[in-house]
Amino acid sequence: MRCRRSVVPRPLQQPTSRRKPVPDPAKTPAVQLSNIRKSYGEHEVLHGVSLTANEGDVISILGSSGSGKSTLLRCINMLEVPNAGSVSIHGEAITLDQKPGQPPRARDMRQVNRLRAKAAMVFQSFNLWSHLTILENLIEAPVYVLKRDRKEAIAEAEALLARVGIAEKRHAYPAHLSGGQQQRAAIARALAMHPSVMLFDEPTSALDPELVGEVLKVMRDLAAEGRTMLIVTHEMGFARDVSTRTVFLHNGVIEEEGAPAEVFENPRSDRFRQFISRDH
Amino acid sequence: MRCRRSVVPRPLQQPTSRRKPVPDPAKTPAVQLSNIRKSYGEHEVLHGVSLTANEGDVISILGSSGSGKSTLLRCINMLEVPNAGSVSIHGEAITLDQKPGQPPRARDMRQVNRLRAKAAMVFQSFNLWSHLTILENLIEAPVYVLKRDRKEAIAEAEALLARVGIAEKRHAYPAHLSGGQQQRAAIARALAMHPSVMLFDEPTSALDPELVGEVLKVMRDLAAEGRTMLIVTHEMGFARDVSTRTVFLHNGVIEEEGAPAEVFENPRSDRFRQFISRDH
Amino acid sequence: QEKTITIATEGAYAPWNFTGPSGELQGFEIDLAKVLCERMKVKCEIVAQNWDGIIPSLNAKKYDAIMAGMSVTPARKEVIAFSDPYAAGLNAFAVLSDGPLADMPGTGETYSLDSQEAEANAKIEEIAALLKGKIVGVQGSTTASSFMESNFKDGVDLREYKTTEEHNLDLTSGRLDAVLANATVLAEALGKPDMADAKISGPIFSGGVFGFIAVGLRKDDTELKAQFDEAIKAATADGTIKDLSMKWFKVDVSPRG
Amino acid sequence: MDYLQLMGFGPNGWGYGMLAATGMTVAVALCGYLIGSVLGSLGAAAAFSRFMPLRAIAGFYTTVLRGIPDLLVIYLFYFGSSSVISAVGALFGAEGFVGAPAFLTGAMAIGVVSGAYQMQVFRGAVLALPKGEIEAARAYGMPSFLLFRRIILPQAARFAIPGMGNVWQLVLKESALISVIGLVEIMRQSQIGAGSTRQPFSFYLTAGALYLLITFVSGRGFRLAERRAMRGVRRAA
Amino acid sequence: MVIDFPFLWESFTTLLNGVPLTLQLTALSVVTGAVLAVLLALMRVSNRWWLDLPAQAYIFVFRGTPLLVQIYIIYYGLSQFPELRHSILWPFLRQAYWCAALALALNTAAYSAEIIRGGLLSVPAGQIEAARATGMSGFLLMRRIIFPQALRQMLPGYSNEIILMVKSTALASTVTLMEVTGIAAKLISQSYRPIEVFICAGAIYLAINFIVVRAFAALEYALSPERRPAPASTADQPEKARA
Ligand SMILES: Nc1ncnc2c1ncn2[C@@H]1O[C@H](COP(=O)(O)OP(=O)(O)OP(=O)(O)O)[C@@H](O)[C@H]1O
Ligand SMILES: Nc1ncnc2c1ncn2[C@@H]1O[C@H](COP(=O)(O)OP(=O)(O)OP(=O)(O)O)[C@@H](O)[C@H]1O
Ligand SMILES: [Mg+2]
Ligand SMILES: [Mg+2]
Repeated sequence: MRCRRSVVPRPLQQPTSRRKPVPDPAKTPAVQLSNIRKSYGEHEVLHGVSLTANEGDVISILGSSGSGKSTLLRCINMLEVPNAGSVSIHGEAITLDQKPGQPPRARDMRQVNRLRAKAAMVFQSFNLWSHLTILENLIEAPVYVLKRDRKEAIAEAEALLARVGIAEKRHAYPAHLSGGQQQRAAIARALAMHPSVMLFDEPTSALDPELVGEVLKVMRDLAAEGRTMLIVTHEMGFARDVSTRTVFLHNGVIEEEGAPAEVFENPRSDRFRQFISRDH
Repeated sequence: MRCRRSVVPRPLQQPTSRRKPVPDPAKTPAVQLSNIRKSYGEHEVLHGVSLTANEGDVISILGSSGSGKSTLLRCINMLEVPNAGSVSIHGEAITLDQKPGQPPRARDMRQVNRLRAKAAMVFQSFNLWSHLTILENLIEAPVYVLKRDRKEAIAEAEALLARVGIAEKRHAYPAHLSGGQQQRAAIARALAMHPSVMLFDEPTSALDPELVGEVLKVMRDLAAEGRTMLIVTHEMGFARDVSTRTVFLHNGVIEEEGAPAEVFENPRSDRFRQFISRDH
Repeated sequence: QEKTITIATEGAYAPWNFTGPSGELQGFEIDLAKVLCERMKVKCEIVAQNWDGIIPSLNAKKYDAIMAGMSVTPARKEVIAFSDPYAAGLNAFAVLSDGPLADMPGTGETYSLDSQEAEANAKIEEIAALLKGKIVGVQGSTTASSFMESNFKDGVDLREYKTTEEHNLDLTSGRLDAVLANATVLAEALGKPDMADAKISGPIFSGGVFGFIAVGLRKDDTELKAQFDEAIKAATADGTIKDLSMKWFKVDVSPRG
Repeated sequence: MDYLQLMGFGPNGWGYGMLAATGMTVAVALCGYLIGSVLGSLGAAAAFSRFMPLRAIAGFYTTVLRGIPDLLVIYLFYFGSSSVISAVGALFGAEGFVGAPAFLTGAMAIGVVSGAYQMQVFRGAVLALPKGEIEAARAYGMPSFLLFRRIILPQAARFAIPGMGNVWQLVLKESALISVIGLVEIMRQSQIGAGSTRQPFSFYLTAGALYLLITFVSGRGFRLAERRAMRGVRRAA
Repeated sequence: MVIDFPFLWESFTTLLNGVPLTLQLTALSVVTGAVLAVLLALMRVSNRWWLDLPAQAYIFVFRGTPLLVQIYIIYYGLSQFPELRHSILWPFLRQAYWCAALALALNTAAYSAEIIRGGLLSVPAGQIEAARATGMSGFLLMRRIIFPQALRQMLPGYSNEIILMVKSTALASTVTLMEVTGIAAKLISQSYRPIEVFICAGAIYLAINFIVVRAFAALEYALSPERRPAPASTADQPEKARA
């Protein structure tokens, strides 16, 4: 087994942004990506991205449309298997098999599934299960993956639905919900997993300003509880005020990374300066 | 035929918002909704909405999630047939047949299709045709519905794609695009119809601030050309700066309506005041 | 006066009527049809037709006559007419050579159910005792199946097959203890290596339900029937049918009585 | 006679006969299938129509024609059409058998039956379409037929092609039934051969092989069509 | 044509005797065939060539050859081998009933497998990914997310297949089984009135298949609540203002 260890991340050897905080060696990082590359066909979308999220970090990922933000998030839970690089969650590296001439794949799907259950994701396009009601969507994974008690899961799901304001829709099917209601259901579905790591892909895109405020409050609470979050967002306010670190992705590379106060005040990259200046 | 005239709108007899501008009788309004009601099953979503958009009006429709904004937009082009009330486009009323005990339906689908071709819609969930490439998506309706010349349609589509910044994706299928790219394609698809009325359902939800700015600029240009637009949006800035009128929908009724300067400065409805105060 | 008539046959019932590799029809009935047509002074066209549709198609006037080893039965007489017979229906049992039925009484003899009724019935009774509890195969809706049904109603497990090859296969596989079929067809089949283990056992029966084989005609076509009757009578009388029978069956099936 | 000689193309070989029968099977099946496609898509369109009578007719068609034995349909078509045509012919003094050509009748009968099955396949496929994309087409003013042709049909093809493959197989096998109306296709030819040579296995195995050959060739076609129809579809890993 | 009602009635009652056998053969083959079909479909979508290839070959052969030939070979063909006649399978294969049921089941498995595969492929990728992202995989993912959705999609096609099986049992008459068509053939040979007898048989098959069609329509309706318009709002509390 030793000889295969080479796929384990060596983040310090990677060329990373200069401002990247040196990780506290005593703490294992919650999520560690090193030198991730991902191509679709001939088209390389991520050109070697390295990123470390410590426990309790709230990382906002900014970037223009098509820069690879969703792809990066999907690489973390192996919905897309990176063509190169490594991912580890809570210090556990996902071992990838790379046969020559073939795309790499995860060696041990049991391991991947175990880690996925810890890292809940909210999809950009929601992806609610269309054959289940909203309540059933929320209890599905807790009951069948985490083997939680059904009654408890229902009680908790109802509380979550009330929290995001769609309790009265609990017996409706996703197709009968408005866009914003679907998005809230998707957020609640992720929260129902009690994940230690959360991956949010533009979780407030379909919400009105009032609701945006409320969802961001929920996230702040979660951050206070010490959950690790990676959030793709276009809400500059949120990135600035809530996140512990901001990452700016451009054309598949990290152009800017650091504490929000720092990067927003004093951006090093021209591209990022331009990006935030357009925030009208 | 005379006897059926009763379904033709009588907007002045409807209880409408006090600030509603009295329509100039010389101009036919581009879109006129009167007393629209819409239920799904027992659940009434729109409780009698009346709205007049004159040619060149840019109406921003605000409202919290689930308040019925998308439903209202979908009633205009008869994707949802209202249970009561009437819709007319460019002065032409859509005749509805109401048999007792049955949901109403449009009497003449040819009329509906003709009017739909004039009122292009951008969907909240994009709804790009998945079996066509982006370019094909753009030329589909112009070529087959409007019977435009294919070559010209292609040339124009390419220009539009360049304008929204996804020219290099023109031969990709929608499933291979990022969320923001899909949204831009959907906007371009609507523009390719040269519609005289545009129905936009949260057209910038998946875009980054930079692109939001650009799309809003496109809309400003269109407004300057005199196109009529109804835009569901959460962008308060846009509502305030670009639209000629702002409508605030709450629980299926129009709570506030008027020139943006007026309503934002001096909201009459408490609910609207509260709604805009949360804009962080 | 070159009138043309069309005659249908099955084309899959060797040696009565069958098809050669290149599609040409052959067999006893084909030769006979040519002889009869010559005597009737008509031009004949012989076509092949699937057995299931053979009678309906006659009545739909797709052709004018059937010569397909078809026995005269009361049920058929309800829907079509028959000419005078041109052959007698000889039937026999075939069994496995090493089975318990290998030597049923009367092997090698021929009994007519009409002229030798008493002897025939005695043999039938002896055979019925032997067949008790046995499984016997016949081709469905043939004279063989009606013979089995009227004489061996109880005690025998009767199975009906679509074709004679099929019951022959089940005889050799051991699913059947005996089959009853047209003796000429059995003789042909027993000559093939696949059926080396089987043989004819018990007497050959003729007459009675086995009756005769004749040309099937539409009921309203009395003129054609008269022509066929005359031609068949003449061919029987001058031995033409007997010659053809010996050529194709090695036995004489020409109608007697 | 050994197998190769029996099925060969020599003077005693049945090769040409079997080949001709194969041609007949393919021809009848293909015509029937195409007729069925037309009827099936019309039926499916009717099933989704706004007009109640059309829906009822479509429902009746698919239930009855799938429900009754195919042989009955063939009989009814063949003898039914011939008695009608004969009756009409008799009025004009024609005598004897005046029937629709057997090939045409067979293809029509198979077409009518397979149309009932294809209608179900199309219906299922249409139900699986993403609702939003159809709405988008409506919103752009596409009238029903254009919508059907440009959006529904190409998308439904994705879900329909496996089922359409099944129906094609069905039609191939069903073509064997037309032997009752006098056409010589693979199964009838095998039966003739089996009865004439008393070698049923040689013929039925050959028949099986010939059907496999047709399946193999048409299977390539369906595979290609499926690949084409699946353009633009993202598959979860 | 004058309609002979007594004859029709007599044929009809005689044909009814064949219904139990027709139903038994259908039920037996559909149930066993479905189990086999699910396995085959899973092999087909497994993305593993050593599972996919055998399944493809199976489907190719059983879909590609006529059922009649399959019954013929299983019933008449296998019995030509003395080895088989002396094996423990012979008590089963000796009987036409089991041979017919076996052939029907093997045949429907091949067709159903393709129908099921089509259903599995129609599940939207996004929903599968959402399930994977929560840690679901393999059998659980199949059972909870993919299969329930695939089921709705394949029901119309599968109802086709069951109707076909009801009708295919007719071929059992080639191996001496007297189900509805076997009896019909016999009646025809006694009466030479194929149209009348077939109309009676047709009525029986139509009745059976009508029940099948209705049952599937009901099942489709029951399984697709999300395709229906929304039920009355189940709100037991009025829509709360979120303020
Ligand atoms: N097809 C449907 N069946 C039943 N109820 C529906 C359906 N579509 C929408 N609704 C309900 O109607 C209400 C209004 O929905 P609508 O989509 O118009 O909201 P919206 O204002 O666009 O919200 P959002 O900002 O979240 O998109 C919601 O409560 C929703 O649950
Ligand atoms: N399945 C796919 N096949 C091919 N190309 C893809 C696929 N998915 C994404 N891409 C391409 O990869 C690039 C990055 O996509 P991604 O979805 O990660 O962007 P994003 O940063 O999330 O953008 P947005 O803000 O618009 O959602 C885009 O150019 C997109 O076209
Ligand atoms: Mg994205
Ligand atoms: Mg909406």
